Amino acid sequence: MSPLKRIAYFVSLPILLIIVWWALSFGSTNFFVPKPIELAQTLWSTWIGDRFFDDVLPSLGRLTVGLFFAIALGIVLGLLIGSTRWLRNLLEPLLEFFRAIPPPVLVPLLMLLIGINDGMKVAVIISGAIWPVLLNTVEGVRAVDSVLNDSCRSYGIAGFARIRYFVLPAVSPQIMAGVRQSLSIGLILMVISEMFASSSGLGFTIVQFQRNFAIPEMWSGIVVLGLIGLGLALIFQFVERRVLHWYHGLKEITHDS
Amino acid sequence: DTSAPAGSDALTPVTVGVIPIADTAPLYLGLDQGFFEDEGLDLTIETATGGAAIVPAVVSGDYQFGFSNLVSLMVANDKGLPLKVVNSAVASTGDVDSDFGAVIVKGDSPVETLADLDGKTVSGNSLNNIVDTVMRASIDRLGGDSSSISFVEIPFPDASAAVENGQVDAAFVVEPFVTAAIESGQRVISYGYADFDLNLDVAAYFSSAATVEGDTELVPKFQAAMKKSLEYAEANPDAVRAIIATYTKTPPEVLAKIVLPKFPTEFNVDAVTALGEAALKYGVVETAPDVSTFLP
Amino acid sequence: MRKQRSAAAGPKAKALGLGIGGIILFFLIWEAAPRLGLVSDRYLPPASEVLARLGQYLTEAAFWNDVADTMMSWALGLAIATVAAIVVGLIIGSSRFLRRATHTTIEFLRPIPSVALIPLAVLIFGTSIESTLLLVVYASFWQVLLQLLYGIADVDAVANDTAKSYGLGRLARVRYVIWPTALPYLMTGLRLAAAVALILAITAELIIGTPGLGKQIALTQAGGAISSMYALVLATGMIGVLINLAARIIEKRVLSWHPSVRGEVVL
Amino acid sequence: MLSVRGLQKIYKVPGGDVEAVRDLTFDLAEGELVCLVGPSGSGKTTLLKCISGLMEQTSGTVELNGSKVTGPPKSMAVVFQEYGRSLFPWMTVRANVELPLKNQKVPKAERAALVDAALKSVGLDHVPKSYPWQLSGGMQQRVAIARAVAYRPQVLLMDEPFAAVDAQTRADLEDLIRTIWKQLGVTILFVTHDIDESVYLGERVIVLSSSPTVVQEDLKIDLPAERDQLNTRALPRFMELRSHVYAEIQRAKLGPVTEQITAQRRAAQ
Amino acid sequence: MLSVRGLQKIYKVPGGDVEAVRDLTFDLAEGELVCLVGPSGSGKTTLLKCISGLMEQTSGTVELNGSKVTGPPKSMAVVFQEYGRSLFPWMTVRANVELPLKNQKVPKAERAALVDAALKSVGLDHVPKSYPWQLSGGMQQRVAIARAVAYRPQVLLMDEPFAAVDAQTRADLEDLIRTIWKQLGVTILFVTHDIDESVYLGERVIVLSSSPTVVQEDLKIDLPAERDQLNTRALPRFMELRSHVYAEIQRAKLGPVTEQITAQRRAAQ
Ligand SMILES: Nc1ncnc2c1ncn2[C@@H]1O[C@H](COP(=O)(O)OP(=O)(O)OP(=O)(O)O)[C@@H](O)[C@H]1O
Ligand SMILES: Nc1ncnc2c1ncn2[C@@H]1O[C@H](COP(=O)(O)OP(=O)(O)OP(=O)(O)O)[C@@H](O)[C@H]1O
Ligand SMILES: O=[N+]([O-])[O-]
Ligand SMILES: [Mg+2]
Ligand SMILES: [Mg+2]
Repeated sequence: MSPLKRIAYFVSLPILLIIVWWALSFGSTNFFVPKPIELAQTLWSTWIGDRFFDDVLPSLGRLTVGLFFAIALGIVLGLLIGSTRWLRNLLEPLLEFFRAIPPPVLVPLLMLLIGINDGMKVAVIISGAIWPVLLNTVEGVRAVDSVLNDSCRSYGIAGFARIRYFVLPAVSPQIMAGVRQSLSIGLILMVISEMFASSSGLGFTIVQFQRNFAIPEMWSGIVVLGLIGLGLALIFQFVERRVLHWYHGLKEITHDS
Repeated sequence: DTSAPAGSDALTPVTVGVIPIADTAPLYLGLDQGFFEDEGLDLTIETATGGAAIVPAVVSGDYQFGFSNLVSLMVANDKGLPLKVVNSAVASTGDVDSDFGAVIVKGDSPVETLADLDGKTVSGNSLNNIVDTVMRASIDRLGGDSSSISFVEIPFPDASAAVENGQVDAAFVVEPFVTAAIESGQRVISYGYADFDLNLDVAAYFSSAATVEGDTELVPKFQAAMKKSLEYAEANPDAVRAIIATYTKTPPEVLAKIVLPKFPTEFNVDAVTALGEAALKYGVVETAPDVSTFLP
Repeated sequence: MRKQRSAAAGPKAKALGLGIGGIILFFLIWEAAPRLGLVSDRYLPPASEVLARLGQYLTEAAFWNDVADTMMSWALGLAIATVAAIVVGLIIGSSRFLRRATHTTIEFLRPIPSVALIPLAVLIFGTSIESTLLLVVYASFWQVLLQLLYGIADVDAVANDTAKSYGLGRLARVRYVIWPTALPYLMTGLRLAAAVALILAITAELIIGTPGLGKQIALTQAGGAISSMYALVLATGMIGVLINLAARIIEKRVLSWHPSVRGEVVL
Repeated sequence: MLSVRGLQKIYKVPGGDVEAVRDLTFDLAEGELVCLVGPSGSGKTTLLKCISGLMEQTSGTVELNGSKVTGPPKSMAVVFQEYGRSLFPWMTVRANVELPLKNQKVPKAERAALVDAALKSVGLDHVPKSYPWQLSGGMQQRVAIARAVAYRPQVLLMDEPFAAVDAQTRADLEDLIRTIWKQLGVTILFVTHDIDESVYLGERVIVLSSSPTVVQEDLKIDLPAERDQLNTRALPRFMELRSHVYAEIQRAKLGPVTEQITAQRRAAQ
Repeated sequence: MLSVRGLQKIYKVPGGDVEAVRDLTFDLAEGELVCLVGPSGSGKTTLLKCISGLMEQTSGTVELNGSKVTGPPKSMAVVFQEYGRSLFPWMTVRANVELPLKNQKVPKAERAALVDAALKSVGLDHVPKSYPWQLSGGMQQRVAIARAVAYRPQVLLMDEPFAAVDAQTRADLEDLIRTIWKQLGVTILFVTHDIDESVYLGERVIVLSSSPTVVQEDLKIDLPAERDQLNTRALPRFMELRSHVYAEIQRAKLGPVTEQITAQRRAAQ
């Protein structure tokens, strides 16, 4: 696909939606409803400059660390739990228990146990972003192809080699689905982690704007979140195409988006 | 409610969004005592944890009135949000040795006064708001340097634990956490609101410009009922404690000991002016409110 | 037949036993932590105290009303999100054009935290259940949608060709080929979304103040009733466990043919 | 009825193109039964996919009843070489066979009769409630055949449909195909690696060269229309024909192999 | 070396049990090449899975070199009937063949030589960088064979390994197997549906009955050790033997069919 077409696909719908939004908000005087032009100006004036280095970058740093551990832990635990039935039976109710606890009550507990520091915020990110990877990995491991599994066993491919050459690649399509979910959930939890015991960060700033009725600024913060999400998705897509190229060939998926 | 008697259909339905804390006890008492009904108002009280839900609900007209701290209302006024302060709500006790809001430190902390906090970490429930504004003002008044302090946000319920674990050096908390902190061996170094002004209006009831203009009868009725409610509450602390027990989950043994705030019927204009100036000084607002138009 | 059934009940009972064992282990650690002074029991009461408080709650009608309110928002929100995500997912997923055209927008919208939408929700819907629903639906919609899109991409090329060659149209292929293939992914999406929906239902109640467990949690937090707060959190977690149990039962039924389920029965 | 003209298919793969089929031209008359043989990897499956409209050719045309094939035509059934993957694991054997009929809105009773007959004809009337993954390889393949048979197509494309069944079953299935062909007048293109089978079954045998593929030979099978496993295979003409096809395949395989390798090496660079 | 005693396998499925194999007893001496034939669904794959320790039998024992098989023994390679699913789609052809050797820590240079030789011997030296899903069915099957060959196992189990390749390739591969067998002294159990193939390849042919399965016949193939495609197949003794096996299979298929159906019906109730 030509680069031009690619760009067209990339921006068409967003532009269309912005126009619709602009038309709808044209006569609105509602304080809470943002307007595209105002928002664009605010976006620039609010986030370019000191705030980028003081709030956005540290948040992104924590997000990166949190996502890394969430994904790594999710995969490792997922492989263990997915391939060991007794472990799954032992841990599943417990994990499901923690999965259902809302971050606003989990955060004070983590604060108590970990303290008020970046570690706590990273833990909050992990506590939410791990689940899609973990669940997808567990389900993927449970569903590996039986003939492939037999091939491995009959050639004595066991232990780490089995994970490395068979299980991990076999589950990678599902892991990727989980990772993609984790990226945006991690971002959401980055915001939530900064709503407590914080004094800086992207999430903290957005909440400050919200509380202080700086509504266009608040929306601009949300746009920044969206843009970060988009950036993560692009990086992800790049990685996914390389990791899953065999899968896309096998499934006859043509990618050119 | 829906099963109201035939005669009550003359009542105007009115919803007030509040935070379920001791500060809003007069409203509950007024409902209980029929003060609102007397004014022709069919009062419904809705609760939320903060402004995130109450302010939009008032702006959209879903609620006619809301409860908020004064600095938040100053910020809203500063940002041009069409909110109107309609009634006083709660104020400090007038006693620097006993108030409903306090700065606490660990029992064995070397910190004795606000001035000792320089360079330390202090928490408040919400930054760039009333709590840190009054603390900064008092610290600087006492010769400390508030700009050397790093403030962090910790909700009131979690602040005492943070102090105990050494995660912060001091924390601003309100009742019932003041009593709980003292009981657990922590110390109060300042009753923050009273330290700022003996009779500081901390919060207020507000409405939206659209509601105020839409029904000119409504606000006076609400104000009349509120006046009776606040007076009743001020005169009957036992009734206040009793009613608090009905809408909060504070354990009864704690509730018996907490310090109740004052429930004034009029704003202390000087204190509000000073608060506005402090908010300006510490960058919370860009212009201090014009108290003559800001207050009702 | 009878023999078979009791043989099947063996591992099931064992699984249940292990699961309960895991939970008991957790409670023991929780009990020990404050008792050994690792954390102060004023901030984290021992498990026994919280369990006792929960036991008390279980006898109160008001508690069950709150549970019912929360579960109502949860079920409605999850149902709306799931149906919407399935419809949107099947439409987008089976068209390359739509997949490409919506990619940017979806990736932009997904990381927007539901909690940031609370003022907007209240502005539009007031503090009624619709506000809670909006948040629940917004958060859980993406989980189902994304899983479904990946599930649709998993359709076997030969199976799809087979369906095409026998004249199965787009709709028939969705029903007979795409849907069953995507179902395992969808089930995972549903399990993810079910927890997120519960979290958002409770968070929305907590912040907006609509009745339910979340509001009670907020009240106990604000009132310093720490054991009650943890008892409610415990209740939330247990609801999560029950939801997962239900999801697993559904999964056993609808995915009996799938290697993940059949692999567990055979051998 | 079916006309393939100058068909070419190049697979685009990262690292170079693979020309699977270079130039194929042949016709099938209505109601003909033609067998297609050719070396492994010569593009038989590729050709079938193009004919059935499942894959777009790089150049050339496929016409069915005078109109170009652009998508899978109705009234065509395909038995895929990858029989295992072509059965739906979430459906029972019966449901797999029934699905295309259901989709065609064939009335329930008629459907049931067709499915029963088809399953019986492939010797699988005892496992309708099993799932494909509970069956042996040969049984799975027979389910795929039953599905095609029950569908009563006008055109039937079969890609090595008997590869996984035993000799006796294979003979039975061969006779089944001839019977269906005669009774229903269906046009059949049958890919096989079994030379005897191609001669026994077909009215014509098309031999493909190895990749890049062209038609190497189009052989008329002048055996009597009534065939049976014992007598037909013993006919001297049968022997002649099979030897001829065998020689052709050997030629196909040996001939352009070097050309093929150099071509693919070129493509890979 | 390999001894199967009273082997029984019952598949437990919801809705009843399927007795795939009832009672199998036979032995393979070290370095023997035995072919296994039997009707579709008679349990050949099931048997191979039990021998290779991939599946637990319901009763009976499998012993390899005097010790019970409980898991997949080292030095045994299996070529699966479902060749398509037995290759790793995320690895190139070369990586697929190389993996078991890599896992055995065979030095790199030796590994490369083994892989090259194996790929060449199955005629796939031109596609090492392709992925399995870019190959035709027959090519995939040959990759699976190459993987087993490169592994140099002591025991080789092959489940219809030539089902998807053309006649000429098949003949070549048959000779390849005999060569390897003779050169390396490997013990081979070879499942096939091609009767000629079983006779041409094997030193013995074991014929299974249809399900529930027993050994119906264990036939010694008294053909000369040196075999070649043209002459051996023309021997009168070859003809005799193939007719014999054919008759046995026919008997196997016709014989207990009714019994089988009633048994499965019973099980299904
Ligand atoms: N998806 C693909 N990508 C790249 N090359 C492919 C693809 N599919 C097939 N080929 C190549 O096209 C050629 C023809 O393949 P095809 O499957 O049509 O052969 P075939 O005649 O059916 O062989 P067989 O008898 O072994 O089934 C082969 O060289 C194969 O490698
Ligand atoms: N997973 C399973 N569950 C239930 N039944 C099974 C399962 N696998 C095989 N069977 C049954 O066991 C019997 C033997 O199957 P098996 O695959 O061993 O046959 P086979 O001899 O290899 O046949 P083919 O020559 O067709 O490959 C069949 O009746 C089959 O239906
Ligand atoms: O969407 N969330 O706020 O979790
Ligand atoms: Mg093919
Ligand atoms: Mg088999």
